[in-house]
Amino acid sequence: MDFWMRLIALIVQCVIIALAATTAFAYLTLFERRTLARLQNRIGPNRAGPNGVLQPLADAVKLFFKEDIIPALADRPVYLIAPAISIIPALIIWAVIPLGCWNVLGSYKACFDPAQQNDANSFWNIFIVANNINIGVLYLLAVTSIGVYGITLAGWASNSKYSMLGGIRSAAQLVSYELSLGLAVLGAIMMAGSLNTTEIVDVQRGWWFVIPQFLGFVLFMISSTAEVVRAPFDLVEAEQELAGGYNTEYGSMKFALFFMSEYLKLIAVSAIAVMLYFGGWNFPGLEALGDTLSPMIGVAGASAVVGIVSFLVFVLKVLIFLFISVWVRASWPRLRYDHLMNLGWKWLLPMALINVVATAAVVVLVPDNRYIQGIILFVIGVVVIVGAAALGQPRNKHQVEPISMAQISTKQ
Amino acid sequence: MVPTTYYVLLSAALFVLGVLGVLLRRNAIVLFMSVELMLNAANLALVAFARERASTDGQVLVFFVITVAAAEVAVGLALLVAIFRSKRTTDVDEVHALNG
Amino acid sequence: MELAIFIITALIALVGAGAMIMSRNAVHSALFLLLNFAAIAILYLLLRAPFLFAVQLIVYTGAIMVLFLFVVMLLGAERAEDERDAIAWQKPLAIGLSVILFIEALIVSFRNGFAALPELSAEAEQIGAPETIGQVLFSKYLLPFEITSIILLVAIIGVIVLNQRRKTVS
Amino acid sequence: MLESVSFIIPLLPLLPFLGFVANLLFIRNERSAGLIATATVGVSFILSLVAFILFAMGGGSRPYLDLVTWYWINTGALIVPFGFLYDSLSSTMTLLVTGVGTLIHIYSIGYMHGDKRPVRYFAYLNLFVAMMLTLVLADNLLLLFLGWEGVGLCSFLLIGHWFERKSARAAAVKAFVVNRIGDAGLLLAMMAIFALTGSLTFYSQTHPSGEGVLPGFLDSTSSFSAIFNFPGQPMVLATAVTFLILIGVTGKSAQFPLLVWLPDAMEGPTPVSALIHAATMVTAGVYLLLRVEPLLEMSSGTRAWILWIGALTAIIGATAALAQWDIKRVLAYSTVSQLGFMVVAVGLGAYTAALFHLLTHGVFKALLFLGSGSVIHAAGDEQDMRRMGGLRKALPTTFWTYMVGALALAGIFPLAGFWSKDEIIAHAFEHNIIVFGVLFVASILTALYMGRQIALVFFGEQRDHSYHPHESPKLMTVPLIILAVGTIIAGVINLPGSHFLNTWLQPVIAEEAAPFGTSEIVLAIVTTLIGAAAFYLSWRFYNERAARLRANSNDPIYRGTGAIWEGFNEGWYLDGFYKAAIVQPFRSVANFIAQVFDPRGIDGLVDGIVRSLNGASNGIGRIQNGFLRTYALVFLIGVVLIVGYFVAVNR
Repeated sequence: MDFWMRLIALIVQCVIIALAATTAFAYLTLFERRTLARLQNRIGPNRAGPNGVLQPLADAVKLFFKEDIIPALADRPVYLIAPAISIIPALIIWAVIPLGCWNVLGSYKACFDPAQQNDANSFWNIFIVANNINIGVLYLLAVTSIGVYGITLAGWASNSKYSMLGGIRSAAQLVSYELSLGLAVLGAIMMAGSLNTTEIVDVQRGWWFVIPQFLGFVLFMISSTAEVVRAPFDLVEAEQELAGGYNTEYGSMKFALFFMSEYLKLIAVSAIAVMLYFGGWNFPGLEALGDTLSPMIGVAGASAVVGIVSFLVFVLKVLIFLFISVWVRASWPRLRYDHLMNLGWKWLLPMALINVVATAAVVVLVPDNRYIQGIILFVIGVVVIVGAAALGQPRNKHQVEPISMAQISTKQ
Repeated sequence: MVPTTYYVLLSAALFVLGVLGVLLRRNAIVLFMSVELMLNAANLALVAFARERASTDGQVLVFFVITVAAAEVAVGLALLVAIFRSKRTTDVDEVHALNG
Repeated sequence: MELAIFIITALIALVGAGAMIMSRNAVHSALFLLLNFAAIAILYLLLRAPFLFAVQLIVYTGAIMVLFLFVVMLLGAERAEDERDAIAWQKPLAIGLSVILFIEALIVSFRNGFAALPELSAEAEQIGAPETIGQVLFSKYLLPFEITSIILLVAIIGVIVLNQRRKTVS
Repeated sequence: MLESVSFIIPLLPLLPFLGFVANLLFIRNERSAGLIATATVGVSFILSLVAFILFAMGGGSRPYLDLVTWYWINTGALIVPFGFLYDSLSSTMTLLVTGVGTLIHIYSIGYMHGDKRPVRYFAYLNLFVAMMLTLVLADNLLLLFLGWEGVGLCSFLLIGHWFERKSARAAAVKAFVVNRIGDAGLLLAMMAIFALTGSLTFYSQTHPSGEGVLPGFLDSTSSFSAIFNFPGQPMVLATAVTFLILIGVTGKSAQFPLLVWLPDAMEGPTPVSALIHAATMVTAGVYLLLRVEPLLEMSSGTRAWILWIGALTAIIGATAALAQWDIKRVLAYSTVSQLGFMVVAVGLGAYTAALFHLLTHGVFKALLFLGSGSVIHAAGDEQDMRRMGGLRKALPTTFWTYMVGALALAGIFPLAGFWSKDEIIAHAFEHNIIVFGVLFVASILTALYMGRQIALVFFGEQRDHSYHPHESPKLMTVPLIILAVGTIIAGVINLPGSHFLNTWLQPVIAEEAAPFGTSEIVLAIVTTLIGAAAFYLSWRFYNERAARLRANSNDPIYRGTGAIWEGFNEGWYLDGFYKAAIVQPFRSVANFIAQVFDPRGIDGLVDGIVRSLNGASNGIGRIQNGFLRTYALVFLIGVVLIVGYFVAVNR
C-alpha cells in the first residue's frame, strides 16, 4: 500500500515539478528579456498581453508551428535524440533539490529540529523534496555532468562545421569546469558532513554557508555559469564565431528544447547555489511564524503556511540569483576560448583545491564552533580571491587585451 | 530480491559482448569502449557478490576499478591521439608494423 | 517488482552492449555504451550501491564517455573500418570462442543455482552508503587508495607528456 | 751452518726464475738480457757450490734437508708442500745443472749474438734452468712434475726458437708431444702412489698441522709390497708403479720407444741442444730413477725392463750415430746411446755408476755440443759434415777441446768418460753377459763414430769453400776450455778405490761400492785399447776417403752395407714406424672428420638445427603478426582454456 501510494505521489510530484519548471522557464525568458531591456535602457517585449506577459506563449506557438527541418547530411537518430538528451538532465536534476518544507502529517517543528524527524524516510515527512536520497549532491554532480551530451551530440550530429566546433568546445568546457564545480561543492559538503541535500539545508539554519564557504561560493558561481554555458562563458553558441554554435542546424521545437534546457539548467544551478550557500528554503523567523500561527490555525495549518512560505522564500532567493545572472550577461563581455580554459584549469582549479584543503583543515582543527570556523574560512577565502586577482593582473601593459563592447544578444 | 546468479549471468553476457567487440572491431576507439564494457561487466559481478555477502569490500574494489579505468582511458586515448597524429587512422590493423 | 526492474534494465544493458559492438559508427557505439553504463548504474542501485551509482554516472558517463566522444569527434574517426578486414579468418574463431566462454559461464551459473537472496537488514542496507564506503576506504583500503591517487597523477603526467606539442627550435 | 744452507737453497731456482721474469718483463736489449741471464745462473752456481760445501761439512748428522717454504696444496687428504729436498743426490745434480748451465749461458752470449729474439731466448734459457732446479730440488713428486713439465715446456719453446723454420716448429711440436706420452705415465704413477700411500712427498716430514708426520712414500715402501693381480700374472704393486715411472723416463730421457724426439731437437740453437742433452731435461729421467731407487729395489721386473730398454737404446743410438751426416745429429744419437748406458746402470742396480756417468757425460757432452756449435758458427751455420773438413787449422781451440770431448766420449783413458763408462760396462760384465756384449759393441761404435766425426770435420782439406772458417770469440771458447778441463779431471769424483761418489751418495742410495779387482782392470784395459783402436781406425778410414766426399755423396761404407746404413741413418726407422702406425692413421681419421664428418655430420647437424629453428621462428613469427586483435584472440583462447579447466576439471 505504502509502495503504491508512494509511487503515485512520486509521479504527481514529477509531473508538477516538470510543469512548474517549464513554466518557470517560459517566464524566465520574459523576465530576462525585460530585465535586459531595462538594463540597456529600452523597453523589451510588451505587446503580447499586459506588459507582455503572454509573450512566452506567443513564442511557444511560433516555435511549434515553424517548419521542422532536418539537414540532409545529419546523423538522423542522434540529431533527433540530442535535444531530448539535453532536456532530460535539466529536468531530473530537480529531483533532489529541497524546495521547501511542508510536513503534511507532522508538525512544522520537524522542519527546524532534526530530532523530531523521527520518520525520516516517510514520504509525508517532507513533501517538497521529490526524492530525499543520501547521495543527493553526488546525484546533482552526476546529472550536471550528463548535461554535456545534449550539446556535444547536437553539434556532431548536425554535420556542420560550426555546430561541430560548438559541440567540441562544449565538451571541453564542461569537462574542464566540472572539476572546479565539484571541488567547490565539496567544501560545502565537508562543512555539512553529509551528501544529503535536506541535511545540508538543515545544517545551514542560522548560518548560511556563504560565509564559511565564501571562496567556494564564488568558485561555484563562476564554474556553474560556465557549466550551464551562460554568458560570459557562452562560447559554445557564440554567434559571431560559430553562427550560433551547436544549435545552428536546429529549428522549431528542437531548438526550443535546447533553449529550454539551458534556462532550466540556469534555474537549477541557481537553486543549487541557494541550497548549498544560502540556506535553501530557510529564512530567519520562519519558525517564529509557525509558532505564531499554530495557536490560531492549528499545527497542520501552521505547517501548511510554513511550507508555502518556505517555498516562496526559496523561489525568491532563486529569483535573486537569476537576476544576477541576467545582470552579469548584460555587463560582461564573452571570454576568449583560451582564456576560458586558462581560467578553468589554472585559476579556478587551484583555488578550489585550496578551498578544499583549507576547509578540511579548519573543520578538523576547530571541530565544534561553526562561527569561528566560518570566520576563519571567510578570511581565508577573501585572501585567496584577492590574491588570485592580484596575481592575475596583467603585468605588462602590452598584454592587456582590448575589451570590446559587451556583446548583448537575445536568442532567436 | 534478484538472485545473484542473474547478475553474474548478465555480467558474463556483457563480458562476452565486450570480448567480441575487442576481437571483431577494428576502430581503436570502439575497441577501447569494448574494454570498458568488459570492465563494467566485471564491476557488475563484483557488486553483485558484495551484495550477496552484504560486504562493502566489493564495492570499494569497484570504486578502485572505476578510478583506475578513468586513468587508463585518459592515457589510452592520449596514445590514440598520438597514433592518429602519425598514422592518420584509428584502425588498429593499420598499426601492425612491429618495428619503428 | 524488483525482478521486473532488473529484467528491463538488464535487457537495456544487453541491447546497449550488443548495439555498441554492432554499430558501424563510433559515435553511435559510444551512445549505446552510454546506455549500457546507465543501465548498469541502475543495477547498482538495485544492488544497494547508491554511491557506486553516482560514481558510475559521474566517472563513466560524465567523464570517460565524454572523453571518448570528444576524441572521436576531434579525430573524425567515427568510421575507420572501410577497408577489407585483413584478418577476417579470425572472426568465426572469435565468435566460437566467445560462445564457449559464455557457455562456461552458464555452466557455472547453473551449478550455483538461482536461489533468491534474502532481504537485507536495515543495517546491512548501509553497505553502499557513502559514509560506509568512506569509512572502509580511509581505513582498510587506505594504501590502495593512496596508490590509486598516484596512478591518477601518473596518468595525468603521462597524458600531458604524450600529447605535448614538440617545441620547434628556432 | 745448515741454517744458512736452508737460506740458500730456495734461492737456487729462484734466481734463474727472477732472471726469467726480468727478461720477460723488463729487459729489451740483447746485451743486458745475456748479462742478467748469465749473472743469475752464475750466482745460482756459486750459491749451490757454497751450499754444497756447507752441506758436505755439516751433512754427516743429517742425511738430507727438507725445506718447506709453504704448502702448495693443503686440502686435508692431499698435502703438497712447496718444499726443497737437499741431499747428496740433489746437491750433486744442482752443481751439474748450474755449473754447465752457467757455461752454456756464457757461451750463448757469443753464440746468439745478432739473433732476432735474444731476450726471449735468454728468458727461456733462465726458465729452463729454474725449472730443472725445481725438478731436482723438489721434495715431492708433484713439485718434481712441475719442473718436469716446465723443462718440457722450455724445451718446446727453445727447440722452436727459430720458429720461422718449418722443421724447427715440427721438431718443437714433436718433442712436446712425445714427452706428453711419457708424462702421462708419470702422472698415472703419481696417482697410484698417492692412492697407495696418501702422500707424494719423498721422505717423511712434519705434518702441516704441526702434529704428527706427513709420511713420505719412499719411507713407506711396505705399501708397495702388496700383490697386484694383473690379468694373467700377479705382480708386486711396486712393479706397476715403477713401470709407469719408467714410461715417464723413456719420454724424458729419450729411451727406446720414445727416443725419436731427441735427434730432431737439434733444430734449436746449439747451446739449447747442449743444455737439453747435457745438464738438463734428458738427465731428469735418470735422476728420477735414482730418486725412486727404493721402489726400484723392490721390483726386479721393472729393473729388467729398464735394463733391456737401456741396452736397446744404447745400441740403437750408437748405430744411428754412426750413419749421420749432420754434426749435431751424431752427437744427439750419441746422447741417446749414452743415456742408454746410464739406464742400463740403473737396471743393473749400479745407481752410483749411473749418476757418475750422468755427471761426466753432462760435462763432456756439453763440451761436444758447444764445440760443434763453434764449428757450425765458424762454418756459416753449415751442419753437414760433408761440407766441412780441415777445420783443425782454422779452429785450433775448438779442435783441441773437441778432441778431448770426443776421446772422453769414446772412453779413452784417463778422461772422465773412461771412468764412468767403464764402471757401467764392468757392472754389466758382472751381472749380465748379454747386456755386457751389447754395451761393449755400443762402446766400440761410440769410438767409431767419434773417430769418423773428428776425421770428417777437422782433418783433411776443407771441402766446401763457400765460407771462411774463423775461430769463435772468447765468450765461446773460454767455456769450451773450462769444460775440457772438467772433462779431463771429472773422473776423480769416483775413481775406483776412492769411491768418493759412492760414499757421498751413501745416505740416499744404499749401494756398496763395487769391488775393484783384477778382472775389472783387465776389462778396462781391454775396452780402452779396443776403443782407442776403433777410434784410430775409424779416423784413418774416413780421413783417407774424406776428400772424395761431396754434398750428396754416400758414406764410404754405404757400398758395403747399403740398406743397413740407410736404416741406421734413419734411426732404425722408428720415425717411419710411428708415422705409419700412428700419425698416418690419425691423420686419415682426422681427414675423415675434417672432410666428411665435420661438413656432413656436424655442419649438417648445426645447419639442420639452424634451418629448423629458422623455420620454426618463421612459423611462430607469423603468429606475431602485429595485429592487436590476434593477440587478444590468443589471450581469449588462454582464458577459455583456463576457465574451462576450472569449470570442467578442477571444480
